[in-house]
Amino acid sequence: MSPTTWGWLVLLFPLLGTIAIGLGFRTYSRAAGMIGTAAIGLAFVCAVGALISLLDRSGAHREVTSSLWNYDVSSGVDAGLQILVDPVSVFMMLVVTGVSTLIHLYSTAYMRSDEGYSRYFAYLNYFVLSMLILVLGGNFVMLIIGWAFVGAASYMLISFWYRRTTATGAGIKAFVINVLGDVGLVLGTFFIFRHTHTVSFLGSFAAAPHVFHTDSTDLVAGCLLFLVGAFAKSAQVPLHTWLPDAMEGPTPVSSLIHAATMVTAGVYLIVRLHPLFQIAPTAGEVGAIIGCLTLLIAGTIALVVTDIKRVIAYSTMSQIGYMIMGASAGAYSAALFHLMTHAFFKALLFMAAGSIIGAMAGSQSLDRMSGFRKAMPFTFACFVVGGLALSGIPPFSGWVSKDDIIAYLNNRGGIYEVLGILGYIGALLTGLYTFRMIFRAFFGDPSPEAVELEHGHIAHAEVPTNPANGEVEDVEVGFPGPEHAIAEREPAMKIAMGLLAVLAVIGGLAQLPGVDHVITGFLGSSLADAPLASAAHEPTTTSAWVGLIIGAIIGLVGITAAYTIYVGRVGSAARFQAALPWLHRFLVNKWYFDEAIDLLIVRPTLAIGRFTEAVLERIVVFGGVTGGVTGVVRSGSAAVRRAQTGLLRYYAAAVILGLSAVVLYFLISST
Amino acid sequence: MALGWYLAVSVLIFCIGAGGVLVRRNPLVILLCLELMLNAANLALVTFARMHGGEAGQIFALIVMVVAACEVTVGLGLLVAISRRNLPIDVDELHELNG
Amino acid sequence: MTLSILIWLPLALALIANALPAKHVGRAGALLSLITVGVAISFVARFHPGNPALQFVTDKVWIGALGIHYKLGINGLNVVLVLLTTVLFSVSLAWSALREVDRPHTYYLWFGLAESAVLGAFVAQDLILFVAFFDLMLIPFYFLVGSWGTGDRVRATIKMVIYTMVGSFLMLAAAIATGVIASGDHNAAINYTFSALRHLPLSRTDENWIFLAFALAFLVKMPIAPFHGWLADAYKSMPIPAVAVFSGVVAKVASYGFLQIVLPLFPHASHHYQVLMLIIALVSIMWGTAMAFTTRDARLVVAYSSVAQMGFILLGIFSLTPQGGQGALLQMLNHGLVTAAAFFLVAAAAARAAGSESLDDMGGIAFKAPLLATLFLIVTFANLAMPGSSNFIGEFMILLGTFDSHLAIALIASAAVVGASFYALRLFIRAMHNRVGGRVQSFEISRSEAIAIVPLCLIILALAFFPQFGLSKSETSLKVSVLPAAALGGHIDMSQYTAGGTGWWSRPPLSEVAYSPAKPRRTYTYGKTSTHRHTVHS
Amino acid sequence: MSAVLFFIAAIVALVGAIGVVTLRNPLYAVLALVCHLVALAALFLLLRAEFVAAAQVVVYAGGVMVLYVFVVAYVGGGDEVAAGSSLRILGPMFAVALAIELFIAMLGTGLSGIKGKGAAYTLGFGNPEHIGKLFLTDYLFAFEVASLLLLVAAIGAIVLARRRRGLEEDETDFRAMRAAPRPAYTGTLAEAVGVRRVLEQLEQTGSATELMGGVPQDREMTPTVIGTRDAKEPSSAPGDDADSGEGGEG
Repeated sequence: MSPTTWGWLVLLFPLLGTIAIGLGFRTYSRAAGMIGTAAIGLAFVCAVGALISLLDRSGAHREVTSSLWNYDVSSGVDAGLQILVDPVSVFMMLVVTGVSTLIHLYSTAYMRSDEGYSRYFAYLNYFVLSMLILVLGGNFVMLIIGWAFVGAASYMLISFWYRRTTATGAGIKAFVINVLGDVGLVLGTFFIFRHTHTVSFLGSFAAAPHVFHTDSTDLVAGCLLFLVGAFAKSAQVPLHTWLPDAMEGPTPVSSLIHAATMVTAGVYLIVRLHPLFQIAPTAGEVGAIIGCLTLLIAGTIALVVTDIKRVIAYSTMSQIGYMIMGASAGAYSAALFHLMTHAFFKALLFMAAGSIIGAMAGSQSLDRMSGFRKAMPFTFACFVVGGLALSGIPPFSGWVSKDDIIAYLNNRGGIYEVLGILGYIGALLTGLYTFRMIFRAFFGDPSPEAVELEHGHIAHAEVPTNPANGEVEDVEVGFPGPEHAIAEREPAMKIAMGLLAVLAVIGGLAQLPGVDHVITGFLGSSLADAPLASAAHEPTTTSAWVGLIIGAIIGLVGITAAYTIYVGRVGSAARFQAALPWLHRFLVNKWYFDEAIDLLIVRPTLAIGRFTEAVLERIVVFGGVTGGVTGVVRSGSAAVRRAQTGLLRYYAAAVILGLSAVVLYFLISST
Repeated sequence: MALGWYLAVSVLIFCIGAGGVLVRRNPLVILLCLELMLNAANLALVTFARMHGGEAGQIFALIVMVVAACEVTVGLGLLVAISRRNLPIDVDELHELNG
Repeated sequence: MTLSILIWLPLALALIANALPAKHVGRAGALLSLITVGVAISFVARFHPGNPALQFVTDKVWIGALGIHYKLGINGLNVVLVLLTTVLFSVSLAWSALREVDRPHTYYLWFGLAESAVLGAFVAQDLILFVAFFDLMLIPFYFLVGSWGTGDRVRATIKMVIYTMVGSFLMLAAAIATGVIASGDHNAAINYTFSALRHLPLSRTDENWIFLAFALAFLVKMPIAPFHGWLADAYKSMPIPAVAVFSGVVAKVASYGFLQIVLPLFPHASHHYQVLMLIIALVSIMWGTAMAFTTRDARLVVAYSSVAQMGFILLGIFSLTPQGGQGALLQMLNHGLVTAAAFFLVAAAAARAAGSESLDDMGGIAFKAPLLATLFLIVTFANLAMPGSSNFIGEFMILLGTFDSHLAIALIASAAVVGASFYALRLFIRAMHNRVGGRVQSFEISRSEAIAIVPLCLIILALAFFPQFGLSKSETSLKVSVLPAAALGGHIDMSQYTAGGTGWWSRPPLSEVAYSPAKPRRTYTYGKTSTHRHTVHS
Repeated sequence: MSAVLFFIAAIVALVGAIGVVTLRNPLYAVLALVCHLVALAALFLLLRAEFVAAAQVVVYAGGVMVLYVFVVAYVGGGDEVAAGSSLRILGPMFAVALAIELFIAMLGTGLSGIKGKGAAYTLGFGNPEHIGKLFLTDYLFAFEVASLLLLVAAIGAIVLARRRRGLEEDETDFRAMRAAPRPAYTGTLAEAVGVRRVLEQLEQTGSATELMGGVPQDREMTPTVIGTRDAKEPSSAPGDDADSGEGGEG
């Protein structure tokens, strides 16, 4: 079969899964999980099929488009319901479907006792469908559609436990910020379409160098707007505030959407549009700088957050910062490579976190966790593997991929060299906060829950409460049901986490500098025409290895620091806090981003809204415009009405007056 | 006798009737005053008929009489209906139709 | 089958239904209205999109002395709207049919008359005939609000009628003036048919004031801020089926009038006042959004959101570009469907919140009514024009057109899209999610609700997969009606319609990539690969 | 001779007319009208309109006046109180003004005919034969219409004056309506125009309402554009949102 046929099949199965679960949610209670998992599994198989059929082809023949029907074809716009299958999209398909399958599997156990079991899987399948539309879309319109669909799916899943006001609030926050990103994409598309007169990717890419000068205004404006979209989706500063709140969603959702797939869409976007970014270096630099800022800010915040899921969320932000930085600089294959490995170990970390949260009966606070090492050996192992990969310790996957990016930056020189060095600082932070988390959760004397678990039964809160604000959970729609699932007891969870752990270990071997370059080789054809991706800019093997070694050392330094602070000299963390209270407050308040946005955007908007309602609407419209018109008519009719006394004789008098007036007129006119 | 005199008489009668309509409040009397006005018109019509020596005016007068008769019947019917309902026989009291 | 049958059928059917006893008149009316839908579908099916000329023309001299014709016809501009009208009316009748209406005979008679009037206004091809139908539309709603409304219905009715009538009278005057002046200037026989008037252009000054009169009438009817004073009271006190069709199609007649009448007949004035109209549209968008933010009444949220949507439609129309016009037309269709569905859903939610339409009394309905919540969610996403919904394509085209003509305005307007996402979701969450409201008794969607909501949602979903349905029909005739005005503005780059030598591929590569401060500049040409890509692409 | 007759007749007619207007007792007014009519008949005779004069005496003074007398007898319209309204003074002034105008018009008219005694007398002018011929030839249509009108008027009078069954019961209602008149402006254009709001009316007519046992209440709630029916059922009264979702349907 041709790659596009596979591509359509990949889209078909999640769609069918969504519909099947959505329509039949009453009939089958538990089968929903099976159906969902099967659908995504089949999608993965088809993605592999696409890969194989693509490998048969060579060079530019690896870019195939196929269009089902005209979607928006009129007056110049040419958007079909079109997919583009090329190495990049196939790569993303594989990552998305692969990780999704495992997380579906994990969820079948994790969400078992939740009231909204079927709903959950319908949403999850819908999300996978959206993500696949995003990566497969063959033109800007399809891309935007996928872009918004994942936003909607993430909204639905964030506010999955919709009786929590915190959840609904987080959901609407995430959705609105993502819509901002959609608008950015749309406007960017306009800027490009204005010159290329086509919305199809291949057409615009081919046209771009003919219609745009390097750094021509419209092009840069378009690319910057695309970057706005990317930042909103990938939680880059200053549009990142939704991601930590998004942890309101079920943990598997955080693992799938807010770590592995959706939030990395920004990276995919930049890589997908690289022919445009190639000739807009300014936009590229902006993207790289923002990415660098994000990875540092997120890293610092992650040092002080006590909610385990949020720590991982901030680490996600900072890792995506690396990818954005790399992609904007031109390290496309490296960025995608890191995207893949990150998907593995970050999903793994979230799954492990979910397992701990299960053991903690829903509580997510690091302050209350400790000493789970013995109670949950498997979870511990997975967590450590993920942590090591995350902090870039050889031979784990993160080590290779992250340092690929940094090496490229240093090689690129100029401002990028600075960014590269800052990247190393970020790596230090990574090691620090990751293992702070691990040491606090797994080391030290066991917490009551851990002890209870060691005695063989999972702790249950007498009253389930919302970990965010402590309010009592709703009985119908609440934290994943009365039963808490942990990896040690759920084979499904175990399988998923185990597989991911293996991938997190070996994933990096896909391309060791000088040894092999599977990813680069595969993606090569679609990046062939990108000068920045040409061999001239790939770091030499030696420089790459130097980078790898530096990275490894820095990662180890971070871990040792964490060990000394949290295990070696217990309480030193408190001492730091006492020493630098302002810094601590600053970081705990997340650099006051939420407050700033609230002050600058939210309050003014609402104020304007209230002003409109109170003043403009009441006074101007009802009073002035409408009141004026209707008022004139009313007062006029009221005046006429007063003449209608109902007194017969007055009417008669009026008649006679009229008569005499007529006579008078004729008298005067006759003379 | 010059026909002008007849017209003068009709004018006077008409105005007397008009004044009556305006002054009196008893609907019955108002009907009577309307009769006066109609008759004034009749007189004028007949006078002009005489002036031109054609009967059209007289025919007209007769038709007016018919109309007057109709008006009287209906008006008096209303009057009876009013008195049936013990409403006041006074046009100033009967102003249900006020706006 | 002539169009006269189509437009008078609803009234006739209503009369037939009136022959039945009060118990059955509702269901009979609803069932019979399906016939109208069928007729409309047959017209849409037999419509040739490629043909810019009027189709299914009926042209009879109505009042010979005044040169008024009874001329009906369908072109790309009204074909879809006719279908929309019949569908929405059937749905509303179905909604009413499963409820107890008092004085059903008159109620359904008014509905029949309303449908006939709206259809007439859509297919009328004579200026005076259009005005006649335009005012006839008001009468049934006068009674529907007045007799079956709730709350302070008398004042609402009076306000609505007076306010819109003032506009209509201005329009009547303008319409007469158009015919008289046009025939006078060219000393031709007086004639009001659009086709004739197109060939009798007016002088600039006449165009300008006539344009203003028409514009005012239409803006009041749409309604567009700040002329929407009647909207809140009227929509609040209308019965739900009435408000659904009113904001669904009656308001569309006005926006349709801009495309069918104003742009082609007064191109100079349209171009002259373009910026003014665009700013009014922008104000309306912002205003509607801001109000929808703050109002605590579910029904008013939908009402004000439709003010904002109408602003977008106006924006598209007065971008004076084919894209904008196409977007506006598509958006009329989408918004008609979505807003009607939204009103029905609000009613459904209110029925569960002890009849209160205040957002404070609602909440937590979703758990016991998942189906209802899902439908609500679909409509919400469509209402905020989420990409993937047909509404998005509408707004996409509208913004694209505005972008081509007035970039700044397009940028500001697109900011409002974010606002839309907020108030739409706010409505959904406050109604369906969060803790259970105090007086809420939730239950799954009932048959009497589903009969109206489900069909609409199905149509919305279908359009989401194939928005081209709306676009392809209108493209040709729309270009004909927009081009005169657009040509003046020079907003149309003809090269994008003429495929051939003028494309990018005939130009040399422009970009010389300078990407690295550290390294010397290099030049990359895309010549080979680009042409190659092109062959692959096509 | 004719002049003498004219003046006698004219004076009698005028005196009768004045009597009609001035006499307090309706019965006397009727009698004054009778002699006014007779005098007028004389004038008609002087104008050579025999048939008209005859009709005047027979139909008017004979028939119609009898009807008047009967009605006066039935209604027993006693003396009316002196009208206090401004028309008491204005009315006569209007009348006089009109008279003056008309006199000016007559004197200043170009009609030479009124100076003379009229057209030459032709034999049988205005006698029944001629009139009858005209009625059945030239003026047949007017004649038929007039007769039809008479018929309609007769039936109308019967309908109006007929004593309805069950009238006695709602006589009380009518008396009540007069005792406590419906609150101002209700059921009229005034309310539609929104001059008075429902609440004000409630305050205004609070007293009348208790007295009335709530009859005007209904009417207050009843705006002109609404059929009175759903006004009586409180379900669709303002503020009751129970069925607002379904648009105020049962």
